Amino acid sequence: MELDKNKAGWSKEQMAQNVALDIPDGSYVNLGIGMPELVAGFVPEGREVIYHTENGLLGMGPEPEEGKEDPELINAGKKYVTAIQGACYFHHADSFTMIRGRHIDVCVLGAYEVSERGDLANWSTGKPGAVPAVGGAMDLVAGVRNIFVITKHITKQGKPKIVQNCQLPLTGKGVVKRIYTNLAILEVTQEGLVVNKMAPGLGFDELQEHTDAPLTMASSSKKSR
Amino acid sequence: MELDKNKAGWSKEQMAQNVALDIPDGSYVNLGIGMPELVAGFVPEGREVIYHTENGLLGMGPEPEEGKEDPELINAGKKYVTAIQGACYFHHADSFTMIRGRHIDVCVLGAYEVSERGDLANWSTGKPGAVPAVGGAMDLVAGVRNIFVITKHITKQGKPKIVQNCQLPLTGKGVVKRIYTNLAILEVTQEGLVVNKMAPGLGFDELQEHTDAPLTMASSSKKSR
Amino acid sequence: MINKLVPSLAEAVNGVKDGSVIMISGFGEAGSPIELIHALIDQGAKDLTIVSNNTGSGHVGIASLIEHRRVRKMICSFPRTTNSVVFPELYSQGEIELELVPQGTLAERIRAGGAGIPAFYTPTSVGTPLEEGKETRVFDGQTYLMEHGIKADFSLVKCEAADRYGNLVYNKTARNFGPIMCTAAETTIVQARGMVELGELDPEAVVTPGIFVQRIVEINHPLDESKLVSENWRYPWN
Amino acid sequence: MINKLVPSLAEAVNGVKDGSVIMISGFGEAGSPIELIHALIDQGAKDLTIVSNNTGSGHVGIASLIEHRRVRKMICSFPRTTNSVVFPELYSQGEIELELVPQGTLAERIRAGGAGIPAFYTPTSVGTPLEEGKETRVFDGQTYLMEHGIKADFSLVKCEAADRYGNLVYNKTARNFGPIMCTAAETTIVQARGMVELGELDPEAVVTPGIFVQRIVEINHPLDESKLVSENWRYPWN
Repeated sequence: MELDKNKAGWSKEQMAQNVALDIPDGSYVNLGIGMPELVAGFVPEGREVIYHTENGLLGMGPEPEEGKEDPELINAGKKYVTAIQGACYFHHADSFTMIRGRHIDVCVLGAYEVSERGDLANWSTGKPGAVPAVGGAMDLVAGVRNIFVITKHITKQGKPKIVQNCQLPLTGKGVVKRIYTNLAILEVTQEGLVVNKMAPGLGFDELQEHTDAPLTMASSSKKSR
Repeated sequence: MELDKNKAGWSKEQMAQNVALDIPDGSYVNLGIGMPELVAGFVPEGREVIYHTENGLLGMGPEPEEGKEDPELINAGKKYVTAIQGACYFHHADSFTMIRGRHIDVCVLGAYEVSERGDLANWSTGKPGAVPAVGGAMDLVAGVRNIFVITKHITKQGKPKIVQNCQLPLTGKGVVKRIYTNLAILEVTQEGLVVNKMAPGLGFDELQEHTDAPLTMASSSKKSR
Repeated sequence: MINKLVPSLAEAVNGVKDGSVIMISGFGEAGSPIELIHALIDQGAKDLTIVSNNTGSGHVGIASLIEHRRVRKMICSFPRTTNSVVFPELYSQGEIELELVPQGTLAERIRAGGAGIPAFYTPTSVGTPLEEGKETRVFDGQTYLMEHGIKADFSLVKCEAADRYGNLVYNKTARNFGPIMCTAAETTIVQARGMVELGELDPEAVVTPGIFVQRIVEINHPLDESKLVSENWRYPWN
Repeated sequence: MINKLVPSLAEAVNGVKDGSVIMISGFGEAGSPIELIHALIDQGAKDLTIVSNNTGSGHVGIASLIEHRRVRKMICSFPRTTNSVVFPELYSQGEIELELVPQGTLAERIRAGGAGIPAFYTPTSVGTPLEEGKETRVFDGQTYLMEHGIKADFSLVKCEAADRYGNLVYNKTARNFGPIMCTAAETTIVQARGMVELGELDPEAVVTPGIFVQRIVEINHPLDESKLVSENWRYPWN
C-alpha cells in the first residue's frame, strides 16, 4: 500500500503543536533552526515558557516588526528576534554553562537520522569535500535534559529517517528522548521505540513499514485525538 | 656584633615605600593582609595603580570615613573599604580568572619563611591541632606574575626568615620574585639570592649573618640612598 | 505563570534532607544569607555537607548551624576568622570534617559543577601539602593538579534584587560566591532584599539569569550579622 | 595615568606578527569588530591562526582577511553560513586549515585559556567523529573528553562603551564571545562605539573589567556588515 508519506499525517504546524503540548509550564527551552522554531507559536494558553538562544539571550521573543530589526539582537540562526520583559543577556561561556550544566529543560532539534537507541545525526551529511559545521548541536544534545526531535518521518526520497543504526556522522549517542514526526510520536526507551501516538487514519503496520526499527505500541497510546 | 635586628634598618613605612617604588604605573596589584596593605599609601606621585581584592572588586579605594562603612563593601581581610571611580564588581570565579589567568601584575604578601629558590611559606604555622586556613594565598602565588614578599628579616626570636629550605608547609614553590625586608631588598634569581639594596648603615657581613642562605651583591646595588 | 517567589522562609528551605550537600554564599558576613541559614536550623536537617568560604562567626548564621551539630563536613578555604569559635572547637575535638580548598580552586570547582565540567587542571597548590592525594599532570612543561567540579543539592544565596523569573542582581562585594553557587545546585534558594517587576532589571546588567534560581524569599531588612556577632547574639534568640 | 585609548586603528593593531594567534569576537555579524579586522588586513600580518565562531560572509571582515590569504588556520564552530563563500572555496582546495570545535567547547576552551586552566573535561561530542584523537575519561560512570584551553596573542573585540581603564559593556547579543576573548589574549584590542568618563559605567554592570583590556579605539559609527555583504562590497573598497 502506498501513501504519500510526505503529505500524509500531521502538518508541520500540527507537529509543532504536538511538541508544544509536551513542554511543561515554566520550562526553559532551546529551539533549533527551522521546523523547531514553529513550536514557539503553539504554547498552550496559561503556560509560560522561556526561550534560550545559545548566542547569549534568555527570554527570546518573537520576530520584530518590520523596520524594528536590530542587527545586534539575533538568534542562533542569525535571524532578527526580540527580547521579552524579564530577558537577560550573557556571554558565550555563561550561555553554554546553561546548556552543558543541564539547566535547559527541553531542546527541540531537527534530524537527518535518529536511531532506536536515541543516537542523533543532524550536523553533517557526510558528503566528502563539504565544509563541516557543527555549531552548538553537540553541546545541546550532550547537556539538555530532554532532547526532542521534530522531523518528517521519511526523506523526500522515501527513505526512513528513524533507523536501527545511523549511517551519518553522529551528533550524540543515546541522547534523543522523544521523536515527533508527521506520522507519529515515538518515545526512545530502554526496550526500543514505543509509539505514543499515531497520526489520524494511520495504521500501525503502515507506520512500521516506513520505520527502519521495530516499534511497539504504548499500552496507553491513542491512535489520534 | 649584635644589633637590634627588629629595630634596625628601614621602618615598616620605608619598607612599604621600597615596594611601592618598584610597582610600575598602570599596574594591577593585589595586596595581602597586614603589612602589605601599607604599600597603597606610598604610590609615587604621577603613578596610577589599580587594586584588586579577590572577594570581587577591582578598583579598591582607601578605608571609608567613619560612619560611612558598608558591610557589603569589604576587602579580602574583611575590612571596610571604598571603591574608586572606574571600579567594578564581579563574582569569585571571575575574580580568580584574574589571578590564575596571570592578569594581576603584582601581589605583595607577608611571609613566615622564604627560601633562596623563592619557595614561600605563609599560610600555616604547622602547629598540630591548629585549624588550617589557606584562603586565596595559594592561588595568588600560583597565578600572579610578580610575587613580592614584605617581611621583617628575622623573627621576634631572632631566627632568620630567609632560609635555604622552608621548614613550614609551603604556599607555593619557586614563586617569590623579590623580598623586601627591614634590612635589604633581595632578588630571587637562578643563581640564588642577590642583594639589590641594603638599609643605611648595614654591612654585607651583618646582613649575611642574619640570613640562612648565601647572598651575593648585585653589581649595581647601592648600600643606601 | 512563572513565579519563583515563595511566601515564607520555611517554604523556601522545605525539602532539605539529612545528608544534603548545601552551598552557602558569602565572604565573611558579606552576602551570607543569614535568614535562610536560620530557617535551615529550624527545619532540622542534619549530617549536612556545607560548601562555603568560611565557617561563620560568633553564634549566628553558619556558626550556629555548626553549633547545632547539623554539619558533618565543611568544604571551605578559610575556616578560621576573627570571632570564629564554634568550628575551631569542634574541629579540634575531631567532631567535624574539613576539606580545605584554596579559594580560587573552590570558586572554580563550584563553577565547573554548574557548567557540567566534571574536572579540570589548575596550577594552584602544586608543590604544597594540599596537593596530597591529587593527580598531577604536566602541560607545556608546567605541573598542574586535577580538581573536580562540586555540585550541591541546594544553594542558599543572598542577593539585592530579584524578579519573579529569578533574575538577580547583587550588592558590591556581597556578590562573591552567589552567582556561581546559583549555577551548581539542583535547587537554588535565594533571599532577596527586594522584589522588582519583570523588566525593571536591566537585561544587560542581570548577574544571575533566572534559569539558575528555583525559589526566592523576600527579606527586606536582613539582619546585620557583624552586629549580631559583636553583640554576642545566639540563634535561636531565646 | 592609565589611558588605554589609542588614537588610530593602525596603532590599535600595531605589533601583530606573522604567525600570531588572534581571537575575533562576534557571532555572525553581531559583535564582529569589522574596522579592526580591516585594519589588520592593512597591517599585513599573515600566517595567522584565527579563533572565531564563523568564517565571515561576503568579501568583508573575516572573509576578506581570509580572501587576502592571511589566515593559515581557522578554529571555529560554524565555518559555513549563508553568504559564506571565501572560506568554503579555499577549504575545498585544501588551502586553509580548519579545526572544527563545538560551540560550547570553543567558548569553554577560550574561557579556560583566560582563567589559567590548561585543560578540562566535557561531555560534548563524546561518541561523535569530533572525539577523534582526544583523550576520554570516565567520571561517575559517564564518559568525557579532555579539551585544552586556548590562548591568543591578540583578541579583537567589539563593544558598546568603554572607559579609559578598559571597563567594557556590550550591546544585546553582540556580547557573545567578546568577554571571554578579552580574558584569553596577551593583548586585547577593543573597538568601542563610545568612550565614557570613569564612573559613568555602573560598577555593578561592567561586563569586562578593565584588567582584561590593553588598547581601545573609538569607532562611533561602525559599518553595518550585513548591509555590506548584501550589497556585495569588497574590502579594500577600491
